[in-house]
Amino acid sequence: MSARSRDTLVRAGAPVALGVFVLVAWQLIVTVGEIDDYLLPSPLSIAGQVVEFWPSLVAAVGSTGLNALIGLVVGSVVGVGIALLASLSRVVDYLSAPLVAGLAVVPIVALAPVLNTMFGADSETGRRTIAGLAVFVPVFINTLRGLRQTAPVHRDLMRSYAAKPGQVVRVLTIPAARPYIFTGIRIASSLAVISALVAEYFGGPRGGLGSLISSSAATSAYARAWAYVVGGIVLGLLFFVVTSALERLVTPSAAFPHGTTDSTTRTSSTSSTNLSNTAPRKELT
Amino acid sequence: MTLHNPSVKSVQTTDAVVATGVSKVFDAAGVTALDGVDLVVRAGEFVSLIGPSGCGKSTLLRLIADLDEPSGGTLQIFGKSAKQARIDQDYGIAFQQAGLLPWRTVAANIELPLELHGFPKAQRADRSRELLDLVGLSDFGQRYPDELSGGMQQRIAIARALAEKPNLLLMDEPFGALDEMTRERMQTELTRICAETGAAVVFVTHSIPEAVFLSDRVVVMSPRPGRIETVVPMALGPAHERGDQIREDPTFFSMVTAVREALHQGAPARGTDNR
Amino acid sequence: MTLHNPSVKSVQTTDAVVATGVSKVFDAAGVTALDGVDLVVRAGEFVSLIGPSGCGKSTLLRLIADLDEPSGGTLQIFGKSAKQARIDQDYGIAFQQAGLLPWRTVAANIELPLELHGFPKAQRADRSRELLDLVGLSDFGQRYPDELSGGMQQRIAIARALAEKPNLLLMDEPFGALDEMTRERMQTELTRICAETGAAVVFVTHSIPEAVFLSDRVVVMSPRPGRIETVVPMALGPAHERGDQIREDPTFFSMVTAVREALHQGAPARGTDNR
Amino acid sequence: STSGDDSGGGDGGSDDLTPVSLQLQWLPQGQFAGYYAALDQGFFEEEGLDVEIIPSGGDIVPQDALVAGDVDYAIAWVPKALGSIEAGANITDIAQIFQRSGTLQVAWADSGIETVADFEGKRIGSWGFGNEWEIFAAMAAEGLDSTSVEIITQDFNMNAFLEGDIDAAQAMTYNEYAQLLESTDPDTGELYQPEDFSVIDYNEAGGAMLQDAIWADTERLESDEEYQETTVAFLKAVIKGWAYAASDPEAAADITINEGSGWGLTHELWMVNETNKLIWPSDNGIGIIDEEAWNSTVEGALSATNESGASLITEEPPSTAYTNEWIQMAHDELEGDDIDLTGADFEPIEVELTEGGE
Amino acid sequence: MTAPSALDAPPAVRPARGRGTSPRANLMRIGLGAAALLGIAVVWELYKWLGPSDGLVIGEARLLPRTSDLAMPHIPDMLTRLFEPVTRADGSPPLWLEVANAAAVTLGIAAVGWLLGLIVGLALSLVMVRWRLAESSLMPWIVLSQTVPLIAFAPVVRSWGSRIEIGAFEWQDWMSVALIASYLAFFPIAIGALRGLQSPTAMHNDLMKSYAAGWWATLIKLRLPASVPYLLPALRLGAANAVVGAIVAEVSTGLRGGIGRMIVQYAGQASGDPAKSWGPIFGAIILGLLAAGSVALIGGGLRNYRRAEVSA
Ligand SMILES: Nc1ncnc2c1ncn2[C@@H]1O[C@H](COP(=O)(O)OP(=O)(O)OP(=O)(O)O)[C@@H](O)[C@H]1O
Ligand SMILES: Nc1ncnc2c1ncn2[C@@H]1O[C@H](COP(=O)(O)OP(=O)(O)OP(=O)(O)O)[C@@H](O)[C@H]1O
Ligand SMILES: [Mg+2]
Ligand SMILES: [Mg+2]
Repeated sequence: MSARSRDTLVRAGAPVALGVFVLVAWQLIVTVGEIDDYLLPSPLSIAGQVVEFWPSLVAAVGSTGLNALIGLVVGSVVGVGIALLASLSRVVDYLSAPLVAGLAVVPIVALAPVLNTMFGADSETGRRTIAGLAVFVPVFINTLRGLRQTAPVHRDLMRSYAAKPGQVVRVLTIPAARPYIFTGIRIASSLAVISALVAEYFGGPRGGLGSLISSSAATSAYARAWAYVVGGIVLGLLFFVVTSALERLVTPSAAFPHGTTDSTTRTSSTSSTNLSNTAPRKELT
Repeated sequence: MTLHNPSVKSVQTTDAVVATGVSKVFDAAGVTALDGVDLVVRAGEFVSLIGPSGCGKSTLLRLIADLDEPSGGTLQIFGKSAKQARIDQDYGIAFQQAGLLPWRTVAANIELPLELHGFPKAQRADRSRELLDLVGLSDFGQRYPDELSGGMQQRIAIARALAEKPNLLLMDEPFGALDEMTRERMQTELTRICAETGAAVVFVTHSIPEAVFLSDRVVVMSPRPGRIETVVPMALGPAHERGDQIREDPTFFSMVTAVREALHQGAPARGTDNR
Repeated sequence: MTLHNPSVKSVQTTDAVVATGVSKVFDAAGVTALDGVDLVVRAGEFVSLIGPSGCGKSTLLRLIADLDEPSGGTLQIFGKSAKQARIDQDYGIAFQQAGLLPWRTVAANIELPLELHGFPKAQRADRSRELLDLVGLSDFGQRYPDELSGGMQQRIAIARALAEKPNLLLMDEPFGALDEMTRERMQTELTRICAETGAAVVFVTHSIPEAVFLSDRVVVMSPRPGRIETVVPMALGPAHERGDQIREDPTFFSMVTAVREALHQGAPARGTDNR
Repeated sequence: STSGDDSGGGDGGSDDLTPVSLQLQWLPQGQFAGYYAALDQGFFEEEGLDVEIIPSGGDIVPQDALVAGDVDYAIAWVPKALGSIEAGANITDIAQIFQRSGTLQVAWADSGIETVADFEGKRIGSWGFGNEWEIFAAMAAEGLDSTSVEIITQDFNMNAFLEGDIDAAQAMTYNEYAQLLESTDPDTGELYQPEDFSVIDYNEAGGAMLQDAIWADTERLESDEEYQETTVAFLKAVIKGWAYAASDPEAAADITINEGSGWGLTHELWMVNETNKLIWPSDNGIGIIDEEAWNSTVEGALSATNESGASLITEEPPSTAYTNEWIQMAHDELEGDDIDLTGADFEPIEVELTEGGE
Repeated sequence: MTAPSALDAPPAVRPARGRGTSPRANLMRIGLGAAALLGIAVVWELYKWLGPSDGLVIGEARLLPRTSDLAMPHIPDMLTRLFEPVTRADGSPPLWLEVANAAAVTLGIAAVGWLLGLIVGLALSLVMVRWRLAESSLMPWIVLSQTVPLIAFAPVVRSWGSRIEIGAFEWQDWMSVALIASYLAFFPIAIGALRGLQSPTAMHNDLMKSYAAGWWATLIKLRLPASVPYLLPALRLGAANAVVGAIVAEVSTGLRGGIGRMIVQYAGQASGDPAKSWGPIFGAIILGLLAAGSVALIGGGLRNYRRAEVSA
């Protein structure tokens, strides 16, 4: 047991230790090297700016965060919806496949200027559309993959129960796809934040993180720019952590970990029947 | 809605399965999996299908279950079409993989077919308790499948197949993934369960001792195109009286030998088939 | 570098495996997998390990192969430490899954260990041709594993294990994933190969008939903590003389019974272990 | 100057030229016609300089490029540079090319926005990237809080204004204002006319700040004699360039178009002409920094706060922030030549705008 | 801004034999793909025709776009604009040529960024495979790195880079752009390579151990080949990310000649020439497809390493 808890301690502690080390080294380099804030702001002066501009930082995080959130929600809903249609109809599948494949490799931010004109520069809709498009791709791809995860044995079972199509979707397809859907949303979460933020560079209402970063940098107020960057990082992290938690919640093997190696929990070595592991295990966590 | 309508299901005078000249061609692959199969499984009878890999055992079972459609011949399940029998839930089915839904508790897995067919909650709970007792896993109803061993999962799958008290049980290598000792234990248990429910069973297996131990008749199939080679009748006495000691009985060994020989007759000479 | 140095490897006077009081505790899980295991496998001898799932068969095999380290006791492979034996490539190993590398041709898979140990190309090609002959797959050298059936893949895995002419073959349920008929054929083939190479074999299996058919001695293990329960000596005559007909021989059945009983003695009463 | 002798040597002369780089603050266009004209007409070469003009755009900060040592001189607006100086940049304004601010705030004629005071509660466009400070300074002068308006980032086109997303758009006289006049009024099918708009000129409304200036590295100016010489030579060539642009705007527009300006012909000509108006006439002489204008720029920068509560600068800039020393030397050296340093006779031309500026 | 989604699940298994691979199915696939593009164009024009001219505004938010020619030029206009000269100046090349040139510049920079990302990503994944501690300490930061808005870095990278001058080597501005492109590209590659390098089963690792093969031998004979099916989609995503990174970095460092600059520049002229600003956008789209497509070609050469995808 102690070995196990030591292991988790190392896993959680190592990144924190690395982070602290980098921060301290950064501060030392700036302090000892007497590097001007102008060239490289130190962590402490960035922290000072965070404190000084706290209200506007919070407002900016709120504004960019709202855009990202709306993009995430709308993009996810649309992504799941179209994926559902594509899993049910081969025509929809074939129609959407090339578009999504294209969308996946196309620089969506390039659309920012024209979207701003289309939706109006006083409107956040253009940015939200960018975020939504960026979110749509991974959610769609993962959902579709998830919807195709139903094992043949389960499909046979449903048929043997003479289950109606609606019942199959409710009882089998959606639950099997759920971990995949949330994996897609988790991946999309940081994309939503970055896209919403980058889109601010191409116009629209001010007050978000992106526009404040650029206007701070324009007068060489780099420590302040970094303070807003920190806001962006925190926002991205927040999205990531929340969506990761959601993902864990719906992934069966994570919800019910093999806490023990007690004989009752271990399947025989010849058995490959343990289907619970069909849920995707993530590389990112 | 009641779980069991004796007037319809219990009094079975017709045969469980009647296959006449059944054949199956997989067009896309150009494979003739079954060719002119005739088979009758009487009500309450335990019939095993045995044969080399790819001879069409699973295909035949899937045709009976109406999971696939035959290319030729006719199939009657309790005197109805296979499709009707499926819709009426005349059979229960179990596969090599237990195929439990990992996001449902064990009890909810057993109740799944009942839920799909609209049985009220209380009745479902009763039935799953009953079935958990039957397979000896009463304490595990609220666990999740991945907390169970392979053998336990397979017992749950059998319980699920029995949920609607079918008069026909279709099983495709249900013990194939278990280790030998667990397997023997499961076999003994299955004979007991069959004796209790009185259901007919069509059982696919690769193991000769298993087929011999369980069956009233063993159907030996030959490969490509799948045909019934021989039917070897067993004589180990009534199912519920078969105990572990039978496995050491000379009759048992002689039947094993009989099936082995039937099997090897149909099999091609060593070396030509490289599987 | 030559493939085979007769002065070193062929004249084996020492025992292949000598385990004395070997035990293994998995600290992290707090599981005692093996406890005080004593076992001697003589050169050229075929020994099977059988026992219920989780009794430590694979663990013991892995200790012999130096894939894990024992927590207590000593292990000697041909008089050396397990580690030295591994480095000297004194053994070949095969698992339940063939574990061929899918991106290599069959021949390249067989040659993998030789390649790793720096044998020249021509010699590697000769040896793989030889081994493909031995396992009866001469025509398949340039194919890729996914073009082969499960049984053929397993034969390639055995050929690979034999690549460096080891005097000891370690096999962990190598036929576990094959169907019964293929399995019997593979068993016959393995006895022939063993007779030809004269290697000692430690063979893990779940199947009693398989253990009986193949072995000179069957080691029956008991679970938790894994111990050697009984050692049942077999007497089916020299390996290369064993044919399929032996499987229908009364001696065969009596030995199956003997192993079954040894196994059930060690196993807990039905119902307490729910596997 | 000795440059005449050098270039007389023939083709091999370029080896003797001093390499100089100049960082612009935007893409090549008529706004920078004087520099490109100096390059094209060989004025730099005459002064012994081999000049590379580096365009910019986006959020590149010219004064940062200067501080980083990427370039020798940079063109930047004074307020932005003041911010950089307070952040630690050690740079000096050595020539104030634009004597006036070219920034307008344009609203529709019927919008009721006539003065900065009318901004309150309106959607006010700005490009961001530090171009917003004049607005805040003008509002501060009116006693308006920066939070009393909604600031919207404009694209570098006038679509947002034309589509009605913003009530008053920021526009440079030489560029965006022309874009409006090049657009078709959908109601009439004709081009928009000046009377369709209500134009607020920050020079009149207050808040105007000094714009395009040439910045040099303070430290090098103090200690590096070669740099000092180069600076004077450079300024001389620039003066000649701008004089050329004033005298022949058509030719200057052709030069910038050839240098990669993406604008149409009439738009480019308009831009050169309007830029000339910001430079000429120059009462003290081109490039001389007017102390009063400087002080009012500093005052505006001190008083303005943006919507996040940040102000451009919090204290007076150091005395090194500007100097007339070098531009004066350039003037002195050019005295004998036939160049009008004040542009007393300057007459802008009339440019007829066409649809799309083509 | 593309997704590392393909990395999250094991490599896609090709459709089962006998389904969807027949020539007819392929034809249908291509046909419907083209139909999808056409469909978008039709929806665009239909909406432009029928939609409310000021879009759909509910409360504060405009939910549907405006239909004016300024906001939504006709698709034929966008296409014909491609073949008209960039400006009215004499000898001005057609727009498409200008766009193609810019795209080529960006593609070159993105390719360098991709290569750099490949090197860094592979190096990181190797370190993480080698040392577990490295994995647990680096992984969260690698994930975190992608939540950092890279634009914030662009001016910094540029100004730092300009200080680098080693002998004859002098830092060029395009290198800053390539560096930022690699910042986006390395992520999917590092993740994909790590998953791929860790994909060999315990049995394969045991096998290599039984051959007394060292870490490097195991890497070369087992881990690297096994990682191919994971690496290929990762490389494709890396390429797409490199393109995005290059475009965004061009905008924010002000590098000229590439498509990013062109997007901003033409957007500035959109009031007078709305169709023109779509030119570089089409260019960017083609660029993304081209980059991902050329990486897909690499996959063709590594077919044998992807057999597991078929047979698994
Ligand atoms: N869906 C299918 N499409 C094409 N061919 C199929 C399909 N299902 C089965 N076959 C073919 O039909 C034949 C019989 O298959 P089947 O699965 O019934 O054999 P089996 O006796 O159950 O074998 P095993 O013992 O390996 O389970 C095989 O040759 C197989 O390749
Ligand atoms: N790496 C490990 N960490 C912790 N416990 C382990 C490990 N490997 C095996 N065990 C435990 O050791 C015991 C013996 O395992 P082992 O795999 O040797 O059994 P086995 O006899 O091979 O079983 P099977 O027949 O299922 O293959 C089991 O209880 C198992 O849980
Ligand atoms: Mg089958
Ligand atoms: Mg084992």
